[in-house]
Formats: sequence, C-alpha cells, structure tokens
Amino acid sequence: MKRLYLLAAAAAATAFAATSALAEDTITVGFTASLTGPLNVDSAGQQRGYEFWRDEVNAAGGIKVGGKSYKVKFVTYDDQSVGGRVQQLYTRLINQDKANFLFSPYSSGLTAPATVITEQYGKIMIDSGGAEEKPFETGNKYLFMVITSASHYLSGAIDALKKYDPHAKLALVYSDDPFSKAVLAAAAQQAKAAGLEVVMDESYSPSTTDFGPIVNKIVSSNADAFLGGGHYSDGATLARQMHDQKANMKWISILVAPADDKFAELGPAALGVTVPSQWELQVNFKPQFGPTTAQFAKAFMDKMHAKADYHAASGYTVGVVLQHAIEQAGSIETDKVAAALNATDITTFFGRVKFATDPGHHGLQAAHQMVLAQWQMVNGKLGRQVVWPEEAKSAPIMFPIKQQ
Amino acid sequence: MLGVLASIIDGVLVGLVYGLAAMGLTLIWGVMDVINLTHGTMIVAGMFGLYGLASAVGAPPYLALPPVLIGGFLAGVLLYWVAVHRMVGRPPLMSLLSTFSINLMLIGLGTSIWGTALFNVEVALPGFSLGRYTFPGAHILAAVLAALIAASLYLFLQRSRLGKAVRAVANNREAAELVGIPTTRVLAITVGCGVAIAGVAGMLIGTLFPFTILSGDSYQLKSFVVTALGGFGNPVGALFAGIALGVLEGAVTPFVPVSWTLVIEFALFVLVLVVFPGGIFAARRGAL
Amino acid sequence: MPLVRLMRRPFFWILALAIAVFALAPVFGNNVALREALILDAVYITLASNLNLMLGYAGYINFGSIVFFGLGGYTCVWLVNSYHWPLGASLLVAGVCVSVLALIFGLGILRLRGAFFALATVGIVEAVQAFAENFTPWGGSSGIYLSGDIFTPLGGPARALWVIYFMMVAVMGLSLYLSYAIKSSKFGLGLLAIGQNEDAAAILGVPTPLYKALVYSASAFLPAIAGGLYFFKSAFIQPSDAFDLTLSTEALVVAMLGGQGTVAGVAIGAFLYEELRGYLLTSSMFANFQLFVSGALLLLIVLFFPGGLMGFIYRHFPRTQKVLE
Amino acid sequence: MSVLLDLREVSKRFGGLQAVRNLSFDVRQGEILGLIGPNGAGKSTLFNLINGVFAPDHGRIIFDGIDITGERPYRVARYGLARTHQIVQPLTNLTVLDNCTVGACFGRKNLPLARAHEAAREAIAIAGLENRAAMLALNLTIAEKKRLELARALAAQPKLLLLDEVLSGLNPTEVEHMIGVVRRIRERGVTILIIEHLMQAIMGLSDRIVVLNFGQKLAEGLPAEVARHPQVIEAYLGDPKLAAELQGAG
Repeated sequence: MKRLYLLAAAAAATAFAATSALAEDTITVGFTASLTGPLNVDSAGQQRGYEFWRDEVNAAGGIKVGGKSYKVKFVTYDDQSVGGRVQQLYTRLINQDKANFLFSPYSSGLTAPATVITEQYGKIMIDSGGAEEKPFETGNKYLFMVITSASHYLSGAIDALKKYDPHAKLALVYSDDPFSKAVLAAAAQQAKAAGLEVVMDESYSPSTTDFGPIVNKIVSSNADAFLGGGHYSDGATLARQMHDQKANMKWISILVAPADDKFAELGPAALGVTVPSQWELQVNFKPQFGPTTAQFAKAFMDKMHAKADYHAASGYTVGVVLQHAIEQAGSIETDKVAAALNATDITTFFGRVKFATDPGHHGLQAAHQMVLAQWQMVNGKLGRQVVWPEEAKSAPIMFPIKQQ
Repeated sequence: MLGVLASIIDGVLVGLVYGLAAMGLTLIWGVMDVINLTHGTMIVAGMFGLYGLASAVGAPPYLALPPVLIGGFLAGVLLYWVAVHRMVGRPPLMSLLSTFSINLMLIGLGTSIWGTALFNVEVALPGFSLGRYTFPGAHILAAVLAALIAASLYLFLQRSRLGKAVRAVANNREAAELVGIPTTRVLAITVGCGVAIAGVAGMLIGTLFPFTILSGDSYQLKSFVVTALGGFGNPVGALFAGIALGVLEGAVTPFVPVSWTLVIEFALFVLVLVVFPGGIFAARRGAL
Repeated sequence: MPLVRLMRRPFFWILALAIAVFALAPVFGNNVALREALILDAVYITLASNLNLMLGYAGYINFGSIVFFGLGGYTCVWLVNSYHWPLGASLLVAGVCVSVLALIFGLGILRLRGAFFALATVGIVEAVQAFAENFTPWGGSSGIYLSGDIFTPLGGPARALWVIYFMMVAVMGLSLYLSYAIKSSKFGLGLLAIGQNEDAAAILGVPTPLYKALVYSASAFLPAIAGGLYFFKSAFIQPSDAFDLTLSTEALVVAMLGGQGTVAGVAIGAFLYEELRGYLLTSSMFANFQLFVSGALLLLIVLFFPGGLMGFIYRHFPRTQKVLE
Repeated sequence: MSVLLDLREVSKRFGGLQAVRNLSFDVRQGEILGLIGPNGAGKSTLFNLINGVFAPDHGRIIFDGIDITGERPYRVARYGLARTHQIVQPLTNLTVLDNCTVGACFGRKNLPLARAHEAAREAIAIAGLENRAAMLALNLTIAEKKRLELARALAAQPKLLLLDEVLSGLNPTEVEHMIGVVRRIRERGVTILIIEHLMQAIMGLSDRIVVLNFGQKLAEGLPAEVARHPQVIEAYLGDPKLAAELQGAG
C-alpha cells in the first residue's frame, strides 16, 4: 500500500507543480543548459548570450508584433550534459511550461534528441551549439542553425596553409566525438583537394589524459602542421604537450578549446595556436539588424561582466534571428515564423545568416562564414587576433610558429 | 624505433605517477575493504591545491607538496569519520554508497564554484632530449617524486610502529584489537594516508597536464585498473602495475590507431583479471 | 513456483495494481510531461530490478549493467536504421543477442569474486564503449541518427511516444515480475544461497557456475529491450550515452537505497531517486546546487537508514514483511 | 557390508606441504567411521578432497560405484554426499528453514521447493531446532549453528554424511544432545564419516576408526584396537592430554 501511495503522491506532485500561467504579452522561450557535466563551460557561454539578448529585448520594450509588444520569458533546466535528460526536459518545456519557441542545448549530441521532441510537437528550435550536419539530414522542418556547420570549420585553416606552405605535411589528430570527427573528415578531403599531404590521420578517445605517446607519434610522422583537438581539456592538453615535448610544428589549429580566454593559462604553449571561430571581437560586419560588434561587446561586458566569446555571440544571434523572424512574420504562430525563418537572409554583427531550404538539409546554415583566430602576443599579453580570411584580418599571421 | 623507445620512457615516467595515485586507492581498499569513490575527486583536489598555491599565490609549484600532503591527510581523516566509520561492519561495500554520495557533493560544489573551466600550472624545467623526442623536466621530476613518496610509504608500512599496526589491522582486525591496537584510529589514519597520496599524485599530475574539475574520472578509472593488476591492498604491486600501464599505453600507441588503445587496455585488463585473479604482482602480496 | 501459486499471494496483486496505476497515470488529461518523467522512472526501475538479480540475490556487484542497456540500444537502433526491421522484432532480437552475449561474458568473468568481479565489469563497460567508438557499422563515435519517419509505422511521433511508453511500462512490469518469480523459486533460493556464502552453497549442491551464468544472462534480457526502446525513442544513439558508467553506478546506488534483495524496495528506491533528481533538476531553488543536494540527501539516507528503504519499513512495520517482498 | 566410499591411494600437496599421502581406506554402508589424528594430520583436507573442494593430485575416489575424483562439490552433493564444516558456514541472512531448504532442494533428491520445505522441517526436527525455524541463521548461538550445519546436511537426505568436529565448542550437555542426534541419524540408514577430537565421544560412537598422521594412514580398526596401537600412542605423545584421553577411552 505504501508503494501505491507514494506513486500517487509523486504523480500528483509532478502533475500540479509549476503550472505557469501564461501572461498576456509574453513569449516563452525554453531551453536546457549544461549547468553540470563536461559541457558546462561552453554551454555557459551560450546561455549568457541567450540571456543577454533577452535582457536587451525586454529593456527595449519587447518584440513588436502588429502593434503589440511581447516581453521575452525564459524557462531553463539543467540537462547535466546527458542526452537522456534532454527529451524529458524539452517535453516539459513544451507541455508544461508552454514554451512558444525553443533554443538548442549545447552540442550536437544533445541537440539531436531534443529535435525529436520539438519536431514531434511542431515547435521551432534554433540551434547555435550543435554544428554537426547529421540532424539536419533527417527531414526536420522546424530546426534552424545559425552557425557554420562542422564540415566548414577548418576550411579557412586549409586555405591559409595552402597559401603559406603548399608543401606542409599535415597531422590530423582529433577527439573521437561526433563533432570533431565530422570537422576533420571534411578537412582531410579539403586538404587533399588543395594538394596538401596528410601524413597522419587518427582519432583518440575523448577520455585520453596523457598525449605523450601521441605527440611522439606525431613527431615520428614528420608532420610539420597540426590540425585537430576536439573539446575542452583534450585540446588544451595537446597544445601543452606539443609545446613541452618540442614537437616543432609550424602550424597548429585546434578546435574549440583555444576559443576560450582561459586558453591563455597555457602561456607559451598557447602562442601561435590557431582556432576556427564563428566570431571574434575584431570581426566587423555591417549589421542590417541589431547592434554592431563594438556595441555588442561593450554592452555585454557591462552587463554580464565577461568578455564576449563566440558562444555568447552565437547565442545572442539565435535570439536576434528569432526576433527578426517574428517581426517579419507579424505573428508568433509557429508556421508563420518558420516561413519567415526560411526566407531570412540578414547580416548581423555575427555575420550573414541564411538557412538552407532544400529538404535534404533543411535549416542548415548556408551563408555564415567562420574566421581563423591566432593566439599572439599583444602588448606583452596573450590574445586572439583574426588572421584569416585576409579581408577580415586584424593582425598579420604568425607563420611559422616561433618556438621559444 | 627511437620513437617507440621514447614512448616507452614516457610510459615509465607517467606510469610512476599513475602507480602512486593507485596506491592511495589500494591502501584503503586493502586495509578495510572500502572502495573509495571519492578517489578521483581527491586527485582533483590535489590539482586545485597546486593551482591555488602555485598560480594564485605564485609559490614555486613543488612547494605545494607539503601543504597538499597535510591537507589531504586531514581531508582523509574527515572522510573516514563522516562516510566510512559507520559503514564498518555493514554489508560489504556499503561504503561504496557513502563515498559515492560524498563524491556527488564535492563535484556539485566544485562545479558550481569553478565550472568545468580549464586550469593549467606552468612548470618551466629543462627537459631531456633523445633525438627529436623530448622528455619534459616536469615529467622526470614528477616520476622521481612519485617514486620517493611510494618508497616512503613502503618504509612507513614496513618499519614504523604505526605502519605495522596498519598491516596488522589489514590482516585481522579483531586480532589487532585484541592485542591492544586502537583499530579505529589506525583506520582513520589509513584513510588519511590514502587520500593524502591521492592528493599528492593529483598535485604531480597537475604539473604535467592542464585539468578541470572533472579530470578525476579518468584517473580514478586508471587507478582501478592499476589496483587490479597490482593486487588489492598491495602498494608495491600498484607501483609496478602503474608503470606497466604507462608502458603499455606508450608501447601500443606507435603501432595501432590511437583510438584502439583503450579497447586494448581494457580488454587486456579484463583478461588479466580472469587469468590472474590475484593481480599479476600477486607474488608480492605479503607486502602489506 | 507456478504462476497460480504466485497469484495467491497479495503481493502479486499489489504489484499489478501499482503497474496499472503507473501505466495509466499520464493517460488522464493526456499529461505528456508526466509521461516523460515516468518513462525515465520506468527505465531506472527496469535497470535496478534486473541489477538486483545479480546484486541482491547472487551477491555480485555489477558495474556493467549499462552494457546490456547500451548494446540492446545499439542492436535495436541498428536493425531499425540499416535493415528497416520493425521495432518489435528488433527489440526481441536485441534482447536475445545481448542475453547470449552476457552468457558468454558471464562464463568468463563469473569465475571472479567480490571486488574483482566488480572491477572486471567496469573494464567491460570501458572496453565495449571503446569498441563502439571504433565500430564503423554503428557509426563509430558519431553514433546512429534515426530519421523522423521511423515513427510512422507506429502512427506518427505523437502516438509513437505513447506506444513506446506503454511498452516501456510493460518491460518494467515484466522486470518486477521476473524478480518476484525468481525470488519465489528454487532458482532464486539457490541464488540467495550463493549470495550468502558461495562455497557453502556449492557444497550444499547449488550448481554455482551455471546459476551465476544464467542469472547474469537473465539480468541482461529486459535491460537490453529497455535500451532498445529508449534509444529508439531518442532517435539517436552514441557510445558515450549508451555506455555511461554513471548510470550503472546510479542503478547500484538505487538498488542499495531501496533495499537490495527485495522486489518492492528496489522499485521504490529507483522511483524515488529518479523523482528526486528530476525535481532537483527542474527546481529553480536548487538549480546550481542540485548535485550537492542529491549527494547530501543520499548520504543522510545511507548513514541513517542502513537497511535501505525496505529495511526501514520492515523494522518499523514488521507486518509488511508478509506482504511486501 | 558393501563399500559406499572407497579411497584409493589419494594424495594432495599444497606447495611444499604434503597434506595427504597415498591414503587408502573405505567406508562401509551403514557404519560410523571415525577419523582421528593430531592437528595438521590432514583430516579436513581429506574431507575437502572427498567432496570436491580440492581435486587430488593422485588417486581415485569412488562413491557408491561412481568415480567422483575431481568432481565439483555441487555434483558430489547430488550423488548423495553431504557434509558439515568445522568452522560453521551458515547462510547468514536466510532463516534456519531456508538454510535447510537449500540443502533439501539441491541435495540427492533434487526436490522441488514445496517438497523441500517438508524435508527441511523434518531435518530441523531431528536436529532439535524446531523453535528456531523462522530465525535468521546469524542470530543463532554457536551450538545452534552447529546443529544447523547438521540439519542442513541431513535435509539433503544423503547416503553419506561427513561430520567435521560437530562436537567442538559445545558444553557437556550440548555434546550429549548432539551425540544422540548423530545416533538417530545413523538409525535412519545414513552412513557417517566423522572427524572428532573428543576421544571419549568418538570412541563411543564409531564402529571403526582410521588414524591419520602427516597425511598418512597410521592405523585402522575397531576403537579398542586402535587405542592400543603403539604407533598411535606415539603419535599422540606430543600431546600428553590427548594421549591420556586416548588411553582412557580405549
């Protein structure tokens, strides 16, 4: 009997708790963030971007639709960086919290399961944290991605290498996770097409802690350019061990980790490392909608007390794109907003945003371009400079990397 | 060929540190049948101790050793009184639950304070080169320190009065109690030593690689592997098994795709367990 | 013990009623949010109940229960995705294959006792995960994405999620009855004897290697099917989710919390643990401290309710011992 | 009398220790055979060899016409061989009844659960544990645990029962009671091989005696014969108290 009572009580508690009354002029946006678990750092950046956008919009009186203005309200939960939680929480966001629109969790691995739910309920979800293309190839109708997808991450690095050292011997060493594998698979093809020689192409387990033997293997392969890495600690460890073990690379491109300001902790090991970036402070696009880079960076710093990085910028852009689409549609109905998103082609401080509309890739980003940032000494301090493409660069490239 | 040799030397250097880390686990395990699931987190605590002292205060990294050792010991004694003491005499491995809970708390607290951001401690020491291959000074020093600490633990267990008491309690707790050994205090000290060693190992690892609050998981797993290979409750075996693991990682990498290293490592681990249920270094079981 | 005899005991009907309430609770008012919460409860209950066959009965600590779940998930998703098998058949094949595999694994590692066995199971989780990361037919580390139209045969996504829910509750129900039936059988008595003292059990005539291998294999079947359902529902599977050691550890914790060796205790333990975690995750008060709070609560329970939940109930309401098993 | 258990030149070595050496003797249907010898003579090892805990290095063990050499313990139990342990081995968290039911279920008759319960109750009655049936084994006194060992072995309805020091650690009243129980078991047609240090008791109980020393057979015969055997007396001289007891009992 005890058991029955407990079941019933828990069921009742779950059912009646938190019945959020929908206020008249509010738009509810739901998402999960990885407050705990390994994705916490990147996810936090993205979440700050989301929140900054919400605060900005609300301060400006909300989103204006046909003479009415809607304030934006967020509902958010911790997904623990675990895929299994995401479906439970997105269902809850849609059904219990009555979210009108959804933002994606961080990473492809979490976005994919969330998509099953949002598509099932026909809700729009805008993605800025999962760069992998596979979820866009399964016929989804309401999923949109504002960032450049995985297969273009290292295009810039390959182009730059082709220009500076057409005879470079590449070592591609990357984490065994979906995102990194997709990025490097595309990079390997682009390298071959550019006539660069790939002398090593291997993935390592994401839980690898000591890269000593791997660095030795890179040295043995006679490579002089390194492309790879994956997520957070592995990328940083690789950079440090290549430096400690004097691997003498002329070129090092590492995914994700060097885009964070904490990468400067590595000191000399960080110098010269390049990172493909969705956005950098030095990038200057003329926005048709929303703030300029300078305005964004300053306001973000004032409000969030943190330097804006690309996760924050892309998170913010998700909001801007949604806002733009709602205003264009003149409605908050899903189908009208989705149509507006399909027709979107705007440039914000983040760059140009346009979505693929063919059924095989619906929602994939079709226009945004990445830049390549390099860690250089600026006034005696380590900082990132944009070095590629040429037309966007804020400093000359350091090639080859100077060993100390 | 030189590359293989270099990887093997690397393996020995890092393996000594793995071995030291595992000694912390195996000591507690062997003496009181407690699997300390906070082990990984204690290793991380050592890393953060190093970071706090070296990067924030600016002290030379290796000066962090004594404070980490003492802090780890105190933390271990506290852990004993909070989570382990009440579990003695309960169904086997109940301590698994209590240490699991403590670990959740520590990780939760750590994540809300530091996030999973990356920390790095720069250690500028001249390295040693073999052709194109370089062994960083920090690796060499860490290995030497690990060996020294392991040796002191061994001497402590073999020679000192307290060490003998620890071994007596491990052998037969009731008998030890009967001959007047204050077993509870000995157990508390054992957990203290185990945690202190884990912390110091973490501190040494912190001089080698960057780390996050979650880095402990991998090292805890490695410690399990090392403990099993070395034989439970056998600190000397653990040290050799640590080296064996490091050498295996180093020796395998040049010949197979890197991503298969883990498959080989764990398949071998299960195989060794099944074939030598007492650990490969079981012959030295009398060590504790 | 024959079914008829089981049906004469009140616990059989209590269990039936509880499962029925569990299945129907979200149906009233079409409460899909509750359904999503309950389906995770069902997963935990399934994992913990089957784990309990090894842990509570035979006394073997298995950190590798997640391997069954993950391999079941992979087999099912792979058959559905690459060979377009119907869900039912894929689930069944997944269950059978994983049980057979468990039997083979079991014959190898069940020679080990106590902590050695526990460690070997950790090794198996890691080895299998590392294998899946390198196994191309399963998409390596990228895993397998299912397209949106896999739900069409089940009547579209909205209906499919209900169908999957009921199937999951059925798997949970079967798990509970399996634990109950084994506990009340000669097989179960043999397992309990092994759990208490394996050498003595063998001397009394319990065929220990066979029984251990059988129960290890049996404890793989339903978790494999649950894994199949779960990852089919997610429409996505990748090695790090499928072989997450944390989930295995949680299943152990849950079984010990509820009271290992009991049928009802383990189920209630799983239910409460998952509800607690779910509540803490979604409550704004604890958002940043949910791990810390779960840890602290767990510790208090471990310290002050040593026999687990059932131990507590039995001690304070001795009569329940006759009814709740 | 037909031979029930036949040991032929059985040997077992542990590292440098020759625990049992070239040992041959037989146990006849229906008798009580006593096995004595100083500490470390290899008596318990012999039990472990007979019921399959260890496999002998050499020699054969034939039980009821079947060669059981090196068979696993659970197979041996099925053939109808049950034993008790010198150090009690209760299934601690099971009730006395369940302990005995395990014996009945997996013993010679391979009974289904319901029938096994009946057999277990019967064995419990013989061992005099009726009022402890529902108690957990861990809550029993030492004497009761000894009786539980016996009841559990008996529940298996064995042809041959190996008793390993069932009297040690009991007070005189309990010893009396236990001897009665052993006699009653024999009356039911169960053959018994018994190890015992209490000379008085074993000399009185046994039909025949086998004496072991350093893993070898020293003497074999009727209790009175054995007690007068010079080598046996010599073997026990290391232990004057035992030697005196031996004389007294003989």
